Amino acid sequence: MSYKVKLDIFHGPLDLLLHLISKNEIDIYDIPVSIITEQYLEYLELMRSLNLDIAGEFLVMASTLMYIKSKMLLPPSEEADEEEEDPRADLVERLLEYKKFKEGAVWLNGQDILGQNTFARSALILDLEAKADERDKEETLSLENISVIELFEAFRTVFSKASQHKSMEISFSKLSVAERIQEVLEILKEKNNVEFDDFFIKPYDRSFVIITFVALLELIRLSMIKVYQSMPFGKILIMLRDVETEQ
Amino acid sequence: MNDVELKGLLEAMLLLSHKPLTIDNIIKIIDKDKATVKEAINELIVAYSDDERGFYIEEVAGGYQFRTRERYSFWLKKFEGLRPPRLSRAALETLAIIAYKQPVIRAEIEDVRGVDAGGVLRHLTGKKLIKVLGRKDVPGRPLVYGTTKEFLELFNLKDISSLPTLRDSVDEPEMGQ
Amino acid sequence: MNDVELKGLLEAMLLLSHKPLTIDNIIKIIDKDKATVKEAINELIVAYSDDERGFYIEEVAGGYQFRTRERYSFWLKKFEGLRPPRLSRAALETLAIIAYKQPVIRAEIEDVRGVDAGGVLRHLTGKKLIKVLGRKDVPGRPLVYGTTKEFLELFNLKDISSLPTLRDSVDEPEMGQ
Repeated sequence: MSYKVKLDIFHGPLDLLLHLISKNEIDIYDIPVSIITEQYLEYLELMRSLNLDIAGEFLVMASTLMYIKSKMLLPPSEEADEEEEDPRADLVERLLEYKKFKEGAVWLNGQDILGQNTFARSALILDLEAKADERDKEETLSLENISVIELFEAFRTVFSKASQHKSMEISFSKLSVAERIQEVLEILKEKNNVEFDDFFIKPYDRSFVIITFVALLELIRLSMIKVYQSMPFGKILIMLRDVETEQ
Repeated sequence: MNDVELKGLLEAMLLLSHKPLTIDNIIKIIDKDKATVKEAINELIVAYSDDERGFYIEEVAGGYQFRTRERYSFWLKKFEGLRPPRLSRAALETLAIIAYKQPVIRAEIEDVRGVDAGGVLRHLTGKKLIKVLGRKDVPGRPLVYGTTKEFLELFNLKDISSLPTLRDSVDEPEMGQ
Repeated sequence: MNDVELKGLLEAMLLLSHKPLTIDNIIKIIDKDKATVKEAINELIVAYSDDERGFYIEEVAGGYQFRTRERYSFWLKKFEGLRPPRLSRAALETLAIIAYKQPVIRAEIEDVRGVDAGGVLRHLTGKKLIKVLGRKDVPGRPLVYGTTKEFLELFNLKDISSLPTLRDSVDEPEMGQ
């Protein structure tokens, strides 16, 4: 399979873990490590099946999780004093620290950002835009209202529903990602908003679902589409970037 | 120069200045004390505070700046060349870490986010939102980063201490963003 | 949009526009006829005509523009001078070479920097930071360059002899910038 999506749109393993904790409504101080590890690995598996580049940090975290899990299975040693440290402590601390700064980022984003609704005569805004070179495009992604993780979550749902009578052997021969990108663009040109799930109707077999999802990821990476979500875990809407109509 | 002239001059300086205008900038040019200048600025702020005016004076990044009113943003956005700055979540998170922990080195940033920070740091430096403050006196002499005046200007902050305290709260539901 | 709002919006547009704002620019953005816009602008012109205001609306080059009042020019010139010069590294290096070696010819500058200096010299001449002092009496009669008064002003130097002595230091760390 030649099509390889580089998933630099990911925010990293800590982000994924926070997402899983929030999704499962888990107490961060008392993480059921085996459940979370299982879900985390499922997630990596999913990324792998999509032929996505998985950053090394994700693998490091996977082994950390498995290590913690094994530590927790061990019966507490009798000799050690009672205050033996919870093997999860370090991880929890890191998660809390990261969460704190995530909130800082949310606060920054909620500020009256210059150039969003208020403008100054300063060259600042124009400068910012002028510097939008190639690398900039790569890094500035159009995921304004949704995290990629949630997109993956939606994909997982669709994927698990897709008919399984075909073997997991994926044949990309019928429809290429490039062709599917074209189709997706056609659909989006016709309608303003398309719900994420609506891209996965009809044949509904796994290879179709995967190709469609990879096509969507690619379009996000190219800043050609916008992905919206009205509320956490809510419906996901997709629209073209250019035909965006204000208010 | 009388008070009315002083206000006129300040207006002119606000118009010409491409960065927030500081009291220090002003007293370098005119022979007045800080208090007099501050008072004149406060009067100007009031004069421009009428909600129907096209712009007002914002106190930001240690200085003052004319800014257009939010109510006109719908039309102003159609102006050529004015497009909102787009910062990815990774960029925002990294900015938050630098803003709160500065002076900070790359390894510390990567520790918090759990991912490589090289690309984002280059991006933010290019946008002048962060800068290299120097090098840390530890093995490897890593670069030390901090936020810039442009950062304050962009996020409408008077100074770095106007950042809210980050709580260690865990009871709030995680926002999906 | 009522008339008051229209005027507010026009004010905001004038603030943001770096070029004279034409009626055509305006009606592209707001759904009003030319006459209405023209009338609103005329009212604004009157509102800004108070001689004590820092700036006024000038009808220029087929459009409208905020301009600072002449009466403040004495101070504003000083203010412009304070604006940090936006000089590239190449320009700064070339300036330094010229400042210390003047009178100097292009070939000598290029010898030091090891790259063509044509573009930078034109740029610096355009900014009035250097000037042609004459021609050197050698084959080819090349132009001789030196720094200007504006150069001294910009770098806040009394005279060219107040330039610091160059040390041959190499131990300073290279800033990542």
